[in-house]
Amino acid sequence: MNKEAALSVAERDFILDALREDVRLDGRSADQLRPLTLSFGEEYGHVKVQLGKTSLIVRISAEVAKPHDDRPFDGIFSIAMELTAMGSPAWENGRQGDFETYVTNVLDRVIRHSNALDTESLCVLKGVSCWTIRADVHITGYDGNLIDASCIGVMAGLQHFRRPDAVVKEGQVIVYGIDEKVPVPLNITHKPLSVTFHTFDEGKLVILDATRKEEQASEADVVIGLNNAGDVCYLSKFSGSPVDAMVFVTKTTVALEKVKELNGIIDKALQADLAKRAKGGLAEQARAENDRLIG
Amino acid sequence: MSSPLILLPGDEVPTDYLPSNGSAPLRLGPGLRLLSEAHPTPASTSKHVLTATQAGILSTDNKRNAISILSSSNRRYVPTPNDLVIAQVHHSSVDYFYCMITPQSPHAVLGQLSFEGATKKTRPMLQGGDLVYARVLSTGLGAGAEVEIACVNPATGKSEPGGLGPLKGGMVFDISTGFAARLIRASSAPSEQQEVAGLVVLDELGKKLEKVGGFEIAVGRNGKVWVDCSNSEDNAVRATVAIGRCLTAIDEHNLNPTDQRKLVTRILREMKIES
Amino acid sequence: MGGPIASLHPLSRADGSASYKCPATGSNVLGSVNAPIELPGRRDALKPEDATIEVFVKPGTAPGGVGERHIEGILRGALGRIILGREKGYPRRGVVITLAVVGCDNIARGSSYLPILPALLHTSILALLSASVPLSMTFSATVLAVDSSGEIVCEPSSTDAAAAASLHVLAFTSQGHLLLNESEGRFDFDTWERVYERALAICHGTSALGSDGDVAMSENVDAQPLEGFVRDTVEDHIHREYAWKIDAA
Amino acid sequence: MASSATAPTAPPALSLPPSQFARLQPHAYLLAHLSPPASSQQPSIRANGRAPSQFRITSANTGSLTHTNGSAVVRLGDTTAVCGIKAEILHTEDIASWSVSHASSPSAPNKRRKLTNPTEKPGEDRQDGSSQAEDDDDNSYIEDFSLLVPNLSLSTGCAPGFIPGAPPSAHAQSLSHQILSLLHSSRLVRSEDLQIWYQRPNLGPEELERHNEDEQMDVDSAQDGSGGVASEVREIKAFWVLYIDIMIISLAGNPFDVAWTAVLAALRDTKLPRAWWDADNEAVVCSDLVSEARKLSLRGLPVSSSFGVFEADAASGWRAVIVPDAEEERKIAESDRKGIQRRWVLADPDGYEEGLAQERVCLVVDKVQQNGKIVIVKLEKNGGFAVDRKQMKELVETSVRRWQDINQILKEC
Repeated sequence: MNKEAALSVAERDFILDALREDVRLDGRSADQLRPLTLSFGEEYGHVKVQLGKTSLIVRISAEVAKPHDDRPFDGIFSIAMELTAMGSPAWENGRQGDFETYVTNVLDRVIRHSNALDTESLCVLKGVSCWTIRADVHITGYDGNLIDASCIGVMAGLQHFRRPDAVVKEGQVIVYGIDEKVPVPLNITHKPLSVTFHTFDEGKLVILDATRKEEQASEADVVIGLNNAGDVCYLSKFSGSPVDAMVFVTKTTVALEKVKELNGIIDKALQADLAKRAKGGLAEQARAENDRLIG
Repeated sequence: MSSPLILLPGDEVPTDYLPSNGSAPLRLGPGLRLLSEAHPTPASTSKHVLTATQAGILSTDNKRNAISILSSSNRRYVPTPNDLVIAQVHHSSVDYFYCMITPQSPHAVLGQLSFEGATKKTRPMLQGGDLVYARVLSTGLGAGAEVEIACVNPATGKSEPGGLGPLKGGMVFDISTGFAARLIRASSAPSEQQEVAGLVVLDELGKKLEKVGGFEIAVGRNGKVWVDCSNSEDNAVRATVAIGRCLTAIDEHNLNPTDQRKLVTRILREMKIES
Repeated sequence: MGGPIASLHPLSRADGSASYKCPATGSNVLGSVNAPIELPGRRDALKPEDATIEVFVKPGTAPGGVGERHIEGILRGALGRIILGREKGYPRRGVVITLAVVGCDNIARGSSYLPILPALLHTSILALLSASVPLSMTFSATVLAVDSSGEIVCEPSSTDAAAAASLHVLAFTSQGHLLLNESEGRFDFDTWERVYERALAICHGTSALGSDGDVAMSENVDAQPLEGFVRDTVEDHIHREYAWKIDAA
Repeated sequence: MASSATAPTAPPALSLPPSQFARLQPHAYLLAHLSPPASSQQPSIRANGRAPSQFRITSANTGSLTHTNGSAVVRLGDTTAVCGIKAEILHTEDIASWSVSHASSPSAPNKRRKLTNPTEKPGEDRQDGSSQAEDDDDNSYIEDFSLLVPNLSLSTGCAPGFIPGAPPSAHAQSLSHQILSLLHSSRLVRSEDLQIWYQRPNLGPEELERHNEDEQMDVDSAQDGSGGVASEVREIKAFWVLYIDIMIISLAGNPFDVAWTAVLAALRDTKLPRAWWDADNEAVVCSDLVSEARKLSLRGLPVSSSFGVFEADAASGWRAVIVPDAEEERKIAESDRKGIQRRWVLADPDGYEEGLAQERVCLVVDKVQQNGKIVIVKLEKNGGFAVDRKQMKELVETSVRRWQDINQILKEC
């Protein structure tokens, strides 16, 4: 159970007064994201996301497994998120709280059910073996807006991941190592991201990318999941006091603009990493050659 | 003294770092432990040795004949007597308020009469979520005993100049316990000694916000700072947010005095407070 | 292969945290400590006079299983011996240590956790130091593999470890005691003694301890002793944090 | 120590029956037994009457469960474990990674062992360990396809604290993992015993009719005449999976030793029916002739023995006392012969002593039959500074003696 320290009356009133003057605790405007930094590890599919103080690490891994009997053509894609005491002292290790179920549920809806990863491309041999892609999300620091940060992490991880190449020769599947054959990227159909809004003052004030204190002081939260093309794949107002319907309409346009901005940041980071690997790759081969020369 | 001595748990404190006047009893601060000889052979008198239990810089205070370890600043606050803390009332019973000093630890007990001039009838009305500036009276004996805090000096019955008591309005910001200790030492030390604590942010802000009506600040040793600029009507909120942002930025990036000044001017400009 | 890389307090919300990367064994662990806190469900009241230590290991790319429970038992045994649970503020409270294996290839079911154990041990000691939990001493650990020809390989990579005849993890306290020993595979007693000598040399520089109680800092054959590595990481962190005091002094 | 140390003349102010004394001051009660005051000339024994390096009476009997392939009940003092092994058949089609071979793995996929030279028939030269290298890579089957599935449960009622319906405790899960990783690292079970082969002869004309008449003859263990045929292809079609379920029905300290001995006894008692792949109806067929069932051939007999270290000073963990470092420790240990003993290493600690011993040592040793060399399979020491090299050598000798006893016991049952 999540017993984060309750907000004091002074803090709640102050945050509300500040928002009425369009001022936020960290000087951002209502529709401004916190600074987002994305960094990639050496293995493919290892992403570190830092959104303000909220930080997380996503690891994507692939394995050959037997497809489900009812869908022999499809591969399997699963997202596993476990909130540990590393993210926040209030979370308990080994016990699933309702906050964890809520975030995992939204993440599943936005990315898995919207078929962001085409599972048919994961099938190797119909009914016998297919690729199982597993995305592990480790929350290393929670300061609000966990859903958006996790979506960014998982989507960046999927686009960064390369699975080993597999070939079928007369019923026998041959999996080539990463160093033998160029690994294959995943087939991403579209790039959905979620944007969470928090409302104050019966929906008159709506802010984006709230910190933990702003989340605790807010009355309701609205989550909109959409992709670059503007197709909404997830829309939810889960709890809290009622929100005027027009908020959904006006905020969806803001959400689309933010999703494009975020996908731009992800793509830029991916290019930078590809360039580094390509340069690194050449250096690697160069070193390998002169190793052979010397060796 | 030479470059400060950094100790790791298990290291012994070399005798030359002990404070000079051996007469007065040596007071041990946090992070140190006195070990005695396990099996004192009858020949030698039982040997005593001071060892560290936390990693940090050894700081000796010759005036108060005390020696302690300055360990990492992001640790969790453990209530110690005579510390000034900002507590948040959680619930109240017949004659006690139960307040939270640090999250995820048991509540501290605050007597409803331990306020200045509080009597049976005129006791302060505090509900859940109110903030109180109090001093830690005692941390109880034995394991898991309750921590007792009070807003009045039990001896004099008056709250010291620090302004203990309920905190109305304003905003509270979270900072690291080490930075809070530095702020307390800086604000309590006479102004020219502020340089020693390497903190000029407070008087810098004081100068800059003079025209706008100045601000009130209360620092809790448990890593909380209460700021209130209610007497500068229009930009009260923006001034408070500016102060909060300056303190958290300095705490996070460990800025030196010159950067602190640059930061203050930049943030005040951003918050559009004409100084 | 370069020596391990470690940093203190990379995380914001935890009371103490540390990250430890060991390129040789390919392990990359992130650890956080929250202490002293009140454990929900009154789990800390079971030992009213002492602190209750809880360790949680989260594997990188697999759901947690029975293997993690075993490793947590080992870590709790070793750390329980050096954490001073009765210092002020710690009796009847919890010390929650969370370790996430961020980078290392998957540990198959039932296969050995030994190659990653030293990284977990180092991350937990550094996180405890970063959270200023009272400790009686520090320790350092290393993993050694003995291949079929009887030759000792220190810090084996995952392939070496799989092919090794026996795997050994030894942890030595800063005062030279053998705190923890985990050995698997087929070996005889004098192989174990040779491994013990080598591990002591790796953790403590020379096998003979400095007389002044401090650790003899002599360079040993391949890298700076691990004990010195733990000390240097903490000193760098403290220097950075107390730069204002050191410059002013 | 209070009551026994007072001068005999003054009537003891407070006299407690030993059982209450044991419950009130467990540490002092055990210390009083281990280092009795010199005046009383009693020998130093443990509270349960055993010598420090003496194990409890161990009894094992096998074949105690009917519907299992192998079973055993082992009693170690009051701690009792029942182990049942059930063998199930796992088809290669059901194994996802069966049809996947990593191109990088050098050895050609040995799932289809070309039976080119008759001498190289698996499972023939079983007794001598010499074929160690030959079946080295085979063991990867057991780990990759997890053909051994141990599960230990500290069931309700085995000790006061175990309530019904509770999920498996961390202790039980840790024991299950320890048994599994010991099964893997000791390579106890040979993987050929678990393989079910199918001899698919390439049906040239003249072999066709010979094929029909030798179809009835068992092909799997057919080491006879038909070997001459040139390149018959033998293929693994299925595996035996051994589900090893261990129930600790009464827990009085040291569950790992009793559980591991039960697994050993049950594995030695396991009989697998002869099975082969029947091409016509595409299924594995087992013969129900008991005479044809084969026992597992186990590699050696690793025996485990656990120890706990009892410190004389109850509060040695946290008392503000200078902890002598390793060097001084050795000096104190030598000078200790004359003076009082400061710590005891107790073999096979029972529940009472386990509560008082923070430091644990677990040793698994094996004696190789040919040259009688002692091989240590697992050495685990945790939770304290007391045991170093010298004590470890003594503990190895104790566990070798233990190996002889267990070997004797398992031979009889």
